[in-house]
Amino acid sequence: MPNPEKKEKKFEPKIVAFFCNWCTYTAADLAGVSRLKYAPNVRVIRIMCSGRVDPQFILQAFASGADGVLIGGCHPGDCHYSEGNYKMLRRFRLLQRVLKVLGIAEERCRLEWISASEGDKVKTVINDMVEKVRNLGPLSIPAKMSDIDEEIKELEKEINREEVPQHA
Amino acid sequence: MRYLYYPGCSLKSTGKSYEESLLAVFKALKMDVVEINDWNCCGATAYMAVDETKAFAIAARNLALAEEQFNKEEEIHVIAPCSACYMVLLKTKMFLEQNLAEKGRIKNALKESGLNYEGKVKIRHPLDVLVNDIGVKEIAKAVTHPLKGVKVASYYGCQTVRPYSTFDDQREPHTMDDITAAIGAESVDWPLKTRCCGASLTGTIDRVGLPLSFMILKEASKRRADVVSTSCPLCQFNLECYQDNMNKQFRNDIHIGVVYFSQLMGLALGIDPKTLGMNRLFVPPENVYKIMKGGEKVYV
Amino acid sequence: MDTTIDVKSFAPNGKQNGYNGKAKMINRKIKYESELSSDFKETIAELAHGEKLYGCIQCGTCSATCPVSHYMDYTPRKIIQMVREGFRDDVLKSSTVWLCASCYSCTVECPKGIKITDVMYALKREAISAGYFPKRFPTPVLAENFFAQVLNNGRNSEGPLLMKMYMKTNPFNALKNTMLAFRLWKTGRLTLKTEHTKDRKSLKKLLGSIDKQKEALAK
Amino acid sequence: MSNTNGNGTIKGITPRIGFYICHCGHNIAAMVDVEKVQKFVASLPGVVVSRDYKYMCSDPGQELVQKDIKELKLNRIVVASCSPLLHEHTFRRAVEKAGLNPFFFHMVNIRENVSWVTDNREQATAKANALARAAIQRVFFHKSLETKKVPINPDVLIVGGGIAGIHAALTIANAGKHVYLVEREPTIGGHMAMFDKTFPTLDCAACILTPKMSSVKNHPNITLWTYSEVEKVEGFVGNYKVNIKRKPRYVIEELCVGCMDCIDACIYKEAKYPDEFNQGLSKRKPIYIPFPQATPQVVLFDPETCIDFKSHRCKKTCIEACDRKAIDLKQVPEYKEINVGTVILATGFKTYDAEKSPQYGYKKFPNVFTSLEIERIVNASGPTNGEVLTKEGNIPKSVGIIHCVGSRDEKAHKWCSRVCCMYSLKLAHLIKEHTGAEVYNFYIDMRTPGKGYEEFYDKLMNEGVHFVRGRVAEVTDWALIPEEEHKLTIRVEDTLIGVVRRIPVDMVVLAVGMEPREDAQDIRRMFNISCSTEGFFLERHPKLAPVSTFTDGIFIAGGCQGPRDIPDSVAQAGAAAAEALSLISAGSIELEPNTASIIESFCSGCKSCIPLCPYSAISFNEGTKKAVINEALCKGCGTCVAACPSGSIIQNLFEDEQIFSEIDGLLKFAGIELEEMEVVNA
Repeated sequence: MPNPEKKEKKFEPKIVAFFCNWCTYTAADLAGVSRLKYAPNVRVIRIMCSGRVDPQFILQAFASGADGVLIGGCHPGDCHYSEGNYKMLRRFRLLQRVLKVLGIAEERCRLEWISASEGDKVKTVINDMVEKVRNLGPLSIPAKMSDIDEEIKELEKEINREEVPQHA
Repeated sequence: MRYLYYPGCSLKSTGKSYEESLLAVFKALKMDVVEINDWNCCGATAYMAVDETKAFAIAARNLALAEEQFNKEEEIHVIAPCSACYMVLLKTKMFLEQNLAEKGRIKNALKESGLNYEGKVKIRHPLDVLVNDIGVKEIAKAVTHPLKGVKVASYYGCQTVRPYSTFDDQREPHTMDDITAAIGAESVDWPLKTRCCGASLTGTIDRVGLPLSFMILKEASKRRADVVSTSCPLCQFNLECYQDNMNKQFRNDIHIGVVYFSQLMGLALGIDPKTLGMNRLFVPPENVYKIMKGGEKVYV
Repeated sequence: MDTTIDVKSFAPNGKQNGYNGKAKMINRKIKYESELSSDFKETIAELAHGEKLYGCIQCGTCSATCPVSHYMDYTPRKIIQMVREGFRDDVLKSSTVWLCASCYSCTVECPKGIKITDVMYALKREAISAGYFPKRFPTPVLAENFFAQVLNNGRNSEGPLLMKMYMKTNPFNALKNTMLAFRLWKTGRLTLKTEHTKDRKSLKKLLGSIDKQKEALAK
Repeated sequence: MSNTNGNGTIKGITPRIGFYICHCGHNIAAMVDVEKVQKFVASLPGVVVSRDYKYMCSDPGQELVQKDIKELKLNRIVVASCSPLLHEHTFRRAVEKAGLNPFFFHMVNIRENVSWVTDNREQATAKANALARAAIQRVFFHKSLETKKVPINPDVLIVGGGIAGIHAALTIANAGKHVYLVEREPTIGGHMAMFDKTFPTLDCAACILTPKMSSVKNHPNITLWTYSEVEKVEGFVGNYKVNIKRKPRYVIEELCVGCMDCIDACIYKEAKYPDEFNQGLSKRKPIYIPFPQATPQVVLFDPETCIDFKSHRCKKTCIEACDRKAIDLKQVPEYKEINVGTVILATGFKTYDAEKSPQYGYKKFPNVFTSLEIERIVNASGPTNGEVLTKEGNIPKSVGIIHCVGSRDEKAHKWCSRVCCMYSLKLAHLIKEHTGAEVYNFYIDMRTPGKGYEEFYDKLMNEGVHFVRGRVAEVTDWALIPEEEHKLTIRVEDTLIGVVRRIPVDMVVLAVGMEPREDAQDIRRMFNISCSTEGFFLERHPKLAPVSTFTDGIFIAGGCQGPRDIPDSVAQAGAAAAEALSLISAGSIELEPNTASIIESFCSGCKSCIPLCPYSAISFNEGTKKAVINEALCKGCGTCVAACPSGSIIQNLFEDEQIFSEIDGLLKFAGIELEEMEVVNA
């Protein structure tokens, strides 16, 4: 039951963010304490280390309707767990190739190093990403998936129809 | 490397000897330098005071002309010897990089007049090119008449090193002193290297401008400089041509040569003084000539 | 806002305990909030491309480093504070903006990164468009004439330009400098001929297009 | 991929969720429509009760939760309030008190992440709804967990032997715990030992510091290692393993009694190398003791300048002079390995390099000094025996003190260094006392907040010191009038008058600010803590945890955390010592049970997780051909979990299912998008 009035509004992208507990989540807290205002489109999931971000999380977020995914970790060399952020970076590079194949624009998935003291960077990164994703428009994978589902159903029906006479 | 050359209005009139000496030096150092076709005024400081967009537009036209002329080059190096032109062109380039809306407007306007601007131009000051591209070693090698014993007060003025240029220190510049050393002369250590000469005020409100020029010359002669070396046509004009007015107004007897650094370079490279425009000077640098001939210098 | 009271009116014979009535005046200075323009600081910040001027700590480095601040009626530091607080008329009428020689010392030295020279340019433009500049003050006249010359010819011709400026501001000055002009002419450094670019149409088009775009933007 | 079914039962568990949203006074309620969120959550499956309350963290707020747990038999609790970094522990404890395992609790951050950063009430409420929904969905998958306790090694490492390190060391040692105090320089004392007097009381710095220095040296509970550096740190709170390098002094510390006979005997009869302690204003020999009260009282060699190290052809008169045979020119670095439970970093600060502000002419004009140089010059045991003289040897008639050199300047440091106004006043007083000169203070703003500080300023004004409000543009030898000849002229706008002044002086003092040490970043990495943007060590909370860091068991004190004066450094050092002692007294610390473990039946034995673990917590069991995680070593980063191709590693508190359901909840719930849900509920 979508509200027709709401559809006319400017497209508001939904962005899921994974912030590491020690640097970026703390920076986001600092942004809050400093009352920096930024776009409300990003919803944060706290994890202990950016190394915990499984590529599946990112794919799942897109599949569930996210228009963008942001990962925030400590700067290289600053990881609370020595090098979880490097591991994430390696995985991220691979994932970007996969996303390209899937037709998901590079700007929709972003990895940023934000240290605990960089509250203002949280603001600029989020605002910048929201703006870029807004320009890209909705990704709406769930809708596309259901379209594909419909198509598959139609195809199945057709196949069944064609197959019926043979069995008859 | 090929260079384009943007003379600006002053180098065609009051600063004629700057152009003459600079081109002679470039030639002596075997540099490939071509003047920009049909360039227009950079807008200087006055234009900025009236209409900013137009000021940037006319300056940008020169950048576009440079790109048109050197369309095959990846990076186009434009030498702008006049401090004001150098600063204005640099400012324009930086401003257009930072303000995309304004850049769009100016690009549109350029398109209407049949030009295009991509941003491939690099604005270079001759001091920058000579010290960083050619190198003081090469310059020293080319010297045939080292100016041994000549004490030079390097006067950079304001806009050569401020506020956008990065080729030299903004507070303690040294490129001109490097060249002074390369041609065998001696630099005077003095605190007024970048102090304002009064710029257009010397001509417009002489009550304010003239003392500024006077203080600079007085300090230079107090520190026993034989000659003041400049890199700006307006500085050279203010410091040299108003010496009579200064002496009258401040009841003094200042008499010190104010030349372009390129003129000193030219003398050291053995270029004939007339080619360097030395004949156009109001106050010939007598001490330099005397020392070059092996005579004793005289301080007035 | 400033009311000047002649001291003489207090003293029967024009003198008061060694007070020379002619030389000393009592000036009344007060500013009412209603006289100020609250949006002036935003206007100037926009024109000068920077809100950094809001962060001025009034340290006076600009004034101390300025080669001409001792001639200004308000030092550059005061100008920044006056802009921030909306003293529009006083700022635009001041001699300060016209004395700025654009040497950029203040911009380089400012500990808060305020582009003071650009603020001065913004104030010059604002003063010209508000018609506030002193009529016989040479700097704005030079600026306007320079502007017109480049608009018409593409290049600036120093000789004719200076002549025009002197004629408009102080014809006596032109006479004073005749000797200088003669020597420049003799050494080949001055022509009274007007310089211009070959392709004057292209420049006209360029500037015309800017005007058009600006009009469109205003709409 | 939704994990709920219609009636909210998952895998046979029926969650009974309690949801509580906090107003936090106006902090949240002003931007988030808390009532709307409360009603929205009430409609979600599994939610038994949904309430909003003014202050959830208050006692009545916590009691509300506890009452509901008991009466409504809740088995999951979600609180939407501030950051979990602030109050997660508070609520977990409350939940535990009510008899529920604390890990059935989850916290939603709608203050730092929503109300404080959003300026549109409608959007803020929608964001809060989404975050709350994600949490509700997440807690379905929460499990009962046990916390792990680790014992705390009672020994403490203190890095840095300035006043902060000294005070912290004495506090802990007096409490009966053992302290290792490691100092890089050959002596403890730090910057304070260089000062002449302290403001505002004008106590002699050495008189109040040296007794503390010798107490450190003689304390049975303190192991003092000077001329030593920390090289490596491993481990975690309660049990850090630290490697320390003791640089060779070429003098056996235990044998040397500090008689200095060797120094007299050195074949260099004249001292000719710049003395570090006196800022290079005096000279020392290749064998030296930094200053008379240096602690320990042990001489050392400077191999850079000693002839024997350069040519091996010295007569070694020093060795002959030492009757205790303490000199050993073949000494090599000594390496120590210690185990400590907690660490206090008091590594101090550095003064701004005045050469970076060339307009003030430091190093260009001989009579321009830094404040630290003047501290030595006015000191009776300093290079001039306390006589304030210009380089020409004259008593200055006028002295200018320039404030804020390197501070409040975008080209140098943006921050105010906090101490310069006060020490400039102190130096003004001392210079005036020593010379009778006219003293000018050039300041931007006078900052004297502290006990007795404003009174000191008042005293100085009455002493006749000049105060000119204006930042100096330039110190120059450019004389415009005869009075300025052979002097340094200061050009400044007297901003209170609005006039530019030129003031000729004989001597200029630059009040240099405080900045982080060059190697602060290396130290930070070694101890796994953070730095603020300026480069000072970052505290856990600027107000509530000013000496703690984000790494448990590591505390900070003194100038390494930011510019501060002596009383503040001492107070911080005491606080850091108390924090360390409180951990030691507790004997053990509870760790988050967020460790990883392997589901053996799923593990394929691919070994890809093993090299990923930075703590070597994963090993391979050759018998079962499966990986094994040692939970005692695991720190809970989850990197191995994300990398396991067979999905056989789970991380407590961050299980895949929990995060998947959280992602899902952020975007949709049971396949329905938020906007649509709101319409349904309306």
